[in-house]
Amino acid sequence: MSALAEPTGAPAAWPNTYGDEAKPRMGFFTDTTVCIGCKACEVACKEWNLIPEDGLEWSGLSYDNTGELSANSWRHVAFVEQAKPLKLDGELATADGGPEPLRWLMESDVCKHCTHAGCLDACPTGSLFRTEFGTVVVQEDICNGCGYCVPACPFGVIDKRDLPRSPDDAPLALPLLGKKEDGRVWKCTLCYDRLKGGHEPACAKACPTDSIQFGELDELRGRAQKRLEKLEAEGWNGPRLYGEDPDDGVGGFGAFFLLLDEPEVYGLPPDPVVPTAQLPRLWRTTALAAAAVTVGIAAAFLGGRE
Amino acid sequence: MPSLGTSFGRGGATTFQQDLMNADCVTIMGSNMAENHPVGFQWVMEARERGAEVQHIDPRFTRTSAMATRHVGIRAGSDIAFLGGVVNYILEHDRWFDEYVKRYTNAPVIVSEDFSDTEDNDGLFSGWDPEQAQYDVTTWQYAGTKVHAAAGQREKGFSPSRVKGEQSHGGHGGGLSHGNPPETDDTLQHPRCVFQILKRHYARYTPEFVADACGCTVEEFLAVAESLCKNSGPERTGAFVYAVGWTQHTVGVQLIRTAAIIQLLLGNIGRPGGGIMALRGHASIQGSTDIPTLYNILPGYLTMPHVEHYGGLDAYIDMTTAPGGWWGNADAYMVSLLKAWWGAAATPENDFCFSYLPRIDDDNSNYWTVQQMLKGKVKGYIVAGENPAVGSANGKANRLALAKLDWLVVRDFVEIETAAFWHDSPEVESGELKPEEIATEVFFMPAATHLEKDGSFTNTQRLLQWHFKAVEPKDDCRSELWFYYHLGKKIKERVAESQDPRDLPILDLTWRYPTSGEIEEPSADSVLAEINGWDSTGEALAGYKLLKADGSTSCGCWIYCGAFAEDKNQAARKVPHWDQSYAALEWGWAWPANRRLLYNRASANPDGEPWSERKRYVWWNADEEKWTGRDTPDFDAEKKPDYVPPDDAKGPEAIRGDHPFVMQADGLGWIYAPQGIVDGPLPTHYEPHESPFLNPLYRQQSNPRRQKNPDLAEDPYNPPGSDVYPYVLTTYRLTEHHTAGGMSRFTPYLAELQPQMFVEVHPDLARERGLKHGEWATISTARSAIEARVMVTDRMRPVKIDGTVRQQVGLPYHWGQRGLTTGGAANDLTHMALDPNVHIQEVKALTCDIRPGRRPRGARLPDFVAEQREIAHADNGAAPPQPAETKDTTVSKR
Amino acid sequence: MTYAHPNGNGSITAVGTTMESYYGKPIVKEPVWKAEIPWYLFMGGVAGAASVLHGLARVTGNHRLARSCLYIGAVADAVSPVLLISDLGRPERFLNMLRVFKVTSPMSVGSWILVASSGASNTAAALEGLGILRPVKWLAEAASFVTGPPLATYTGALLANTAIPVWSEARDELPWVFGASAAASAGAAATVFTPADAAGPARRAAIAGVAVELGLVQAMERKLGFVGEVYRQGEAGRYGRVSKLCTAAGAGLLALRGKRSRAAAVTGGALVLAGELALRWSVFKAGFQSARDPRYTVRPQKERLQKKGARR
Amino acid sequence: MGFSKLLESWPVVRQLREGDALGLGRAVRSEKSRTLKPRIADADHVGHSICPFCAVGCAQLVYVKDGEVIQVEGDPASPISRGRLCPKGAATKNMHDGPLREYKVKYRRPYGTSWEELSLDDAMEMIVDRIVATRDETWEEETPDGNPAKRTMAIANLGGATLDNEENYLMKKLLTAIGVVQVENQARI
Repeated sequence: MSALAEPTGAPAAWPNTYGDEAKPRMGFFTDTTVCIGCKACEVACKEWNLIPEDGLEWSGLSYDNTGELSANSWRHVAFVEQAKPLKLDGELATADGGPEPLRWLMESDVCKHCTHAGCLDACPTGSLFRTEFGTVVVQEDICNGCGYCVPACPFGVIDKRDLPRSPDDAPLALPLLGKKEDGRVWKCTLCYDRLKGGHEPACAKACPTDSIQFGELDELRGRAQKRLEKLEAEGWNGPRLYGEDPDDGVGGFGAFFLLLDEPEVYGLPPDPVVPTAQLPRLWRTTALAAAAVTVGIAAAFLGGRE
Repeated sequence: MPSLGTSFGRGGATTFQQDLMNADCVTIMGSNMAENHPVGFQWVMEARERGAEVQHIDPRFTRTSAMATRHVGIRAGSDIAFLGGVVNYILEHDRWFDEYVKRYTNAPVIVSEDFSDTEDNDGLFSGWDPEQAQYDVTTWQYAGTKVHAAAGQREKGFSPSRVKGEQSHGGHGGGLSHGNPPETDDTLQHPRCVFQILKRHYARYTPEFVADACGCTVEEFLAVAESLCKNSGPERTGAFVYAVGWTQHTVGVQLIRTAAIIQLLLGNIGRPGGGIMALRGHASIQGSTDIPTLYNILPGYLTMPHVEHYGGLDAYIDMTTAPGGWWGNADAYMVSLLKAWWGAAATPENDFCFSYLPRIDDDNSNYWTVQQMLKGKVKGYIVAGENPAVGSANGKANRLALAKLDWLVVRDFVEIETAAFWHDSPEVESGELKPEEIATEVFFMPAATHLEKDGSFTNTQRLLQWHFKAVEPKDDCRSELWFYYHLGKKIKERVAESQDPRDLPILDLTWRYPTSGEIEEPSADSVLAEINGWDSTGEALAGYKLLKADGSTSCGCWIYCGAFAEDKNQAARKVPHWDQSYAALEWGWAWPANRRLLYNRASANPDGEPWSERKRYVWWNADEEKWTGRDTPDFDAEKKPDYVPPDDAKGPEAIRGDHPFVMQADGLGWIYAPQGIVDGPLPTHYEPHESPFLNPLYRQQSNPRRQKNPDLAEDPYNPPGSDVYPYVLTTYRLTEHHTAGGMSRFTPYLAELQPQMFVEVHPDLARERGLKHGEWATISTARSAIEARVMVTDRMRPVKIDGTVRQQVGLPYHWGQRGLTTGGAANDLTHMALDPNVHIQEVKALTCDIRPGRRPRGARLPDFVAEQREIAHADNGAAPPQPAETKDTTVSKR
Repeated sequence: MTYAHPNGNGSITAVGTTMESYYGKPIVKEPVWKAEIPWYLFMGGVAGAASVLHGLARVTGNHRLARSCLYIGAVADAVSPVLLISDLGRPERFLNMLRVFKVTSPMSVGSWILVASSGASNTAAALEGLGILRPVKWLAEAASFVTGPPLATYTGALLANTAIPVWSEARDELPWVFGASAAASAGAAATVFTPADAAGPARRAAIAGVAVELGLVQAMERKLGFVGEVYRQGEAGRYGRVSKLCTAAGAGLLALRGKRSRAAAVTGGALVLAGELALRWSVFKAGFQSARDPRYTVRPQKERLQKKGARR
Repeated sequence: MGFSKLLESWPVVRQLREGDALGLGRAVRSEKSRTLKPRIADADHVGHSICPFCAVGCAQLVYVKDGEVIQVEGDPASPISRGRLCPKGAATKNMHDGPLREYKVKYRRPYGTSWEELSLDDAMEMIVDRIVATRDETWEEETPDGNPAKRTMAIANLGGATLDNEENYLMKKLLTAIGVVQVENQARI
């Protein structure tokens, strides 16, 4: 609990609870400056994880028809068109007399596998757990679909899959225990099963330009820092790392990003904090309030029976 | 690819995708590589990360532009003007690679006095015959040569313009006696030398002209030209990348030729990080021209005999054999092919069954066939893995043509529009076709996927890669190999007793392939072995050098000879890249002779030394007296750099030791194409067949030689400059879909990524026409009208042409009536005017109108289209027409 | 489907150039909970505070009040798990709630509290009804008394321990609001089911609970600042207004006539109950509304970053 | 399972015994998660293939179990693709076993308004009948000018760019032998 009150850069149950089983903490570094927006990550993820198709609605939001991360989309490529230069100096800066500058930001979003994960802390069944790789995974054989993890995620990642009841489902024979088709929550597992077999996650493997890089988190952080320095030296417009800082509100992301604009432009929270960071204080408040209820009601007895 | 074939010798990409990482500048034009070849694009990104410039010149700002270090927006259909400007820039500023140009190209060659340029004839080259609407190409020849095809001219109508051009693969003749052009000026000063002709031809393509014609700024153009120049020379190289954004024009072949000229001037062919990378859209589209399913060629780019050719095998060989270079052995290639097909029946006495070959006309290409169908002349049609109902230009004409057939066989994974035309098409909706009135019998045959069969694809870099069957096809699903094999077997059985000479080609046809399994699947290995060929002892041949013209060798496709060397499937080699050099010579097998970078003799200077350490690739090892390097040398391994052929040398022997283009009769890269291309020896800017602009150079508006169908009611055209169709329309693909959608619109994981047809327009055009983002628009041409959701985006840049801002409309062409996601087919809008060399449709630049609202429904659709068309023709240039009035909110009034 | 562009002449590029969120799409997900949850928030509150009322009534010898509170608590305690299980995506796995005990999860802690409270109060109620095993009943009553107060307030922590702006930013108030609401609800329910001569403590609990709660809600909305505006909008606003109206009217009626008129007691109690239910709905809906609009997520975080930046 | 075993497997107990008091790590891991394997580990065999979409030529690994494809992914050994795939290539299995894939021959008779069933054998025989008859009826031994033609212009074939070289070879060989010259493919279209 105390560790949670002030998030640190180390997850709570890893590596210590795993002993010899513990593996290096694995993660993603998603470098948006080389993302070509092809969505191979979305498809490769669906193929591997057998995720249902997520609707055939055209959004008109540039080339993004996925919209957001959800139970049925564990990778989501964001597309943002901007009348801004890609570089602040050099060739791509606004040329005199040339056309308006234009850049097209693309970013493959994914579960952040937080060091302090709101979903994991909130899960009442232990379905969500921290694996030996330091990642955060839903155990589909445990999840009972209480849905508490959904609002507990500061990124809006984890989501409940509600498939419509099929017509031949028993009509409320056992209204409470009747099995719904799914009703569980889903999100990126960082391909836990593949990792166990020594394979890299499906999205990172497919990524044609290596925008999604998979590896040991420590190594990725070093790589990202170097990349940032290179881009800054080349005069890129607005490069920044997002989620690599172990001192941030979730103790750093297991899957972090190199962005070219403010996080919220990509649909990411600018300063995410794990809800549990405030939980000790919240428990005290709750206990005090409970005591106050007792005392208050006791006071009501002072006036006698009538 | 006759442009590459004519310029360099072989109709294929000169380089391989991995080598793009060695480029100092990658110029992508006519291609949206990041979207349509994403995995290949990793090599461009590697180059970018190593500091290379990546320039994308394209009407649209695409995902490729987003990754480029420079994007220059030009109007669709102005590419030759742009590239011609680059040629002019190189020549004006002395930026060509002098020694390369003088020694390796035909720049010093002096051209016949009879030649005159478009600059002299207001847009026409010499030799134009307005009656025939074609050129007499004899005036384009090198000075001092007898026209090689003169031999052929003994035969009636056998003019060079007929025999060359079609999928030309190498400059066959040139009328050279032993490989060397007869008259040259190594100082490049002679007024009739290629270099000076080139200079005059492009003199008017100034930066200001380019800006006005293409709609970019002078600065943008200069930045591109300067990048190209400064990233060329001994120490540096630049590569061009193109795709169908170049080919699908009425000047497509010429367009690619312009890039070839630039790359020859800059010395970028045959060198690492250089070259021209042609990106093909289908898994084996290169393979399907090498082993052609094309009317005009036989395997290995051997010409199909023409109806006006009746001289037998000798005359054929005389016509196809070049005096110098590897086309000098055409007789061996042809005889070996005939032996592969008719085996023991093919003997020297009967011309190796040459007479069994059917004869072609000038044009029996796909769009000609469609017209024959419309006339009811074609009875039966087999469509295997294609979807012409929405994938071919003028989809409506294609569908109406299908309805005229007696029988149609469609082989595919899903019920595509071509199979469903009779019950689910815009014409059924409009009442123009009624199922109960269509006589066509339709067989839908479910096809096996590549996971269900063995076989090889030839990828975009000429690399044969074998795929192994992983699972058995289910139910009635079968491979094409199975289909054509069993079809042939049954046809042979039917005519087994026949005495009719017309059945001899069937009876004598070799058709013995081992089969396996319950379904009797023929062995693809055995077919590849036949393609590779055998000697008289039945030993697999190691390469095409071993082919003989005496009937002792058999080979189904001479350029693939070696793919089954040592009786092993070389295409199936899968040595991991980490166990070999980056050229990866042990992964698959590339034609020719497992070479990855073509003409790589040019990576060394005339003396055989690398031009620079940085660009070392293939060089002459004087100690071992042979060519060596990182790739299979594309040269006689032991031919010395200073080799000079004797006067009586023929074929490969006639190629000098410092002439790297071994397929060319003169061993030179052709800046100027004296033959092989029917619409001019040099590329010239012509306007697209449909253009809102006048040709800024000549009164000759469009390519005079283009193919068009003025009398075909089903293929009407937008009148030039019509106010009814004021916008430039271009069509394209998206990463998330594949061509006409047969493999993607029906696939949930892809359909959901781009689930609806949309049209991309600039906000100024949206304002002009009242289009709103996310709402509907109707796009119309003289052919038809379709509807699409509006994407208003600054990526669709307007262009300033001759001082006026003009708008372009972008349409992806993936949709149709069927599948998980449906929508208007862009090809319903396109027309069937073609490039004259290769009969490819012009779907990258045409004209259209766009209005807010949904398209008219039912019978009102053809009425609406006809009304618009009539107004356009009746009152060309007057006030725009009022659209059809309809009850619901269809096309609204302007 | 709506499109995030400023006007018909705008382009998606213009939108992308200036937008401060991803096309106005939510950053945090709306909860996936259904109607069962606000009903449970209400029922749990009734059950928790009823246990306290029952215990104190028993101790003070007001057995009439004790009995009605025992039954009220037992019923509410029995209904609560049913509501929760019904909301599960996989109801047959409800027992997994007891698979672990996680202090990091208010829902886990709450599940254990609910099990204990529900078990205790229903055991006590059953034994009371059957009139047997009195020592066991006393033990059960004691357990129920102990688990009641946390049951009444943990739901505040449950909501506050999320990334939903209007909930998490009210973490210092929600347990208090829910505690007061629970006291008011239990008091009101007991007032309805207990003759006036025994219902005094319940009535006063209801009135006081409402009074405290009205003040707390006011304070909460004020503290939420910009984010608090959702309480004045949409369904949250409507439920909030209904809540304030009903609770104030009910409490007023109870205060003025609750002692003398049985009808007024029943009406007043019912009004307070309705108001408290509406309060839970108001808070519940406010959470959805604040999640839906990314401004509520982004702006407080940006301000926080600025402060952090200033500190550095 | 004995009671004590059962108790020991209860994560609440494991939380205390396994040093995972918060219940965030190993203590709450299920047996299924503990023994989880990637499904490709159970493949009967791995096939080597090449992506069927564009001409980049990415190499694919095809994992097969019980005669069904269970996964298609990039082959890292390829010098061109290095194991990577684009969305289309990544969707190969989805295309292969998609919901709209057809597995049976379908026949539409002249003027018919719906598809009918037809066996593959019958379909092949009927197609051969039509090819042979059309060829006989429309055979052109010579052009009107008297030049050799040796062909039928009433049969055409479209296809190739998506097919294997070996398939194209048999197609071109057979059709040329029976006198069909209108053999065309997507290289033009």
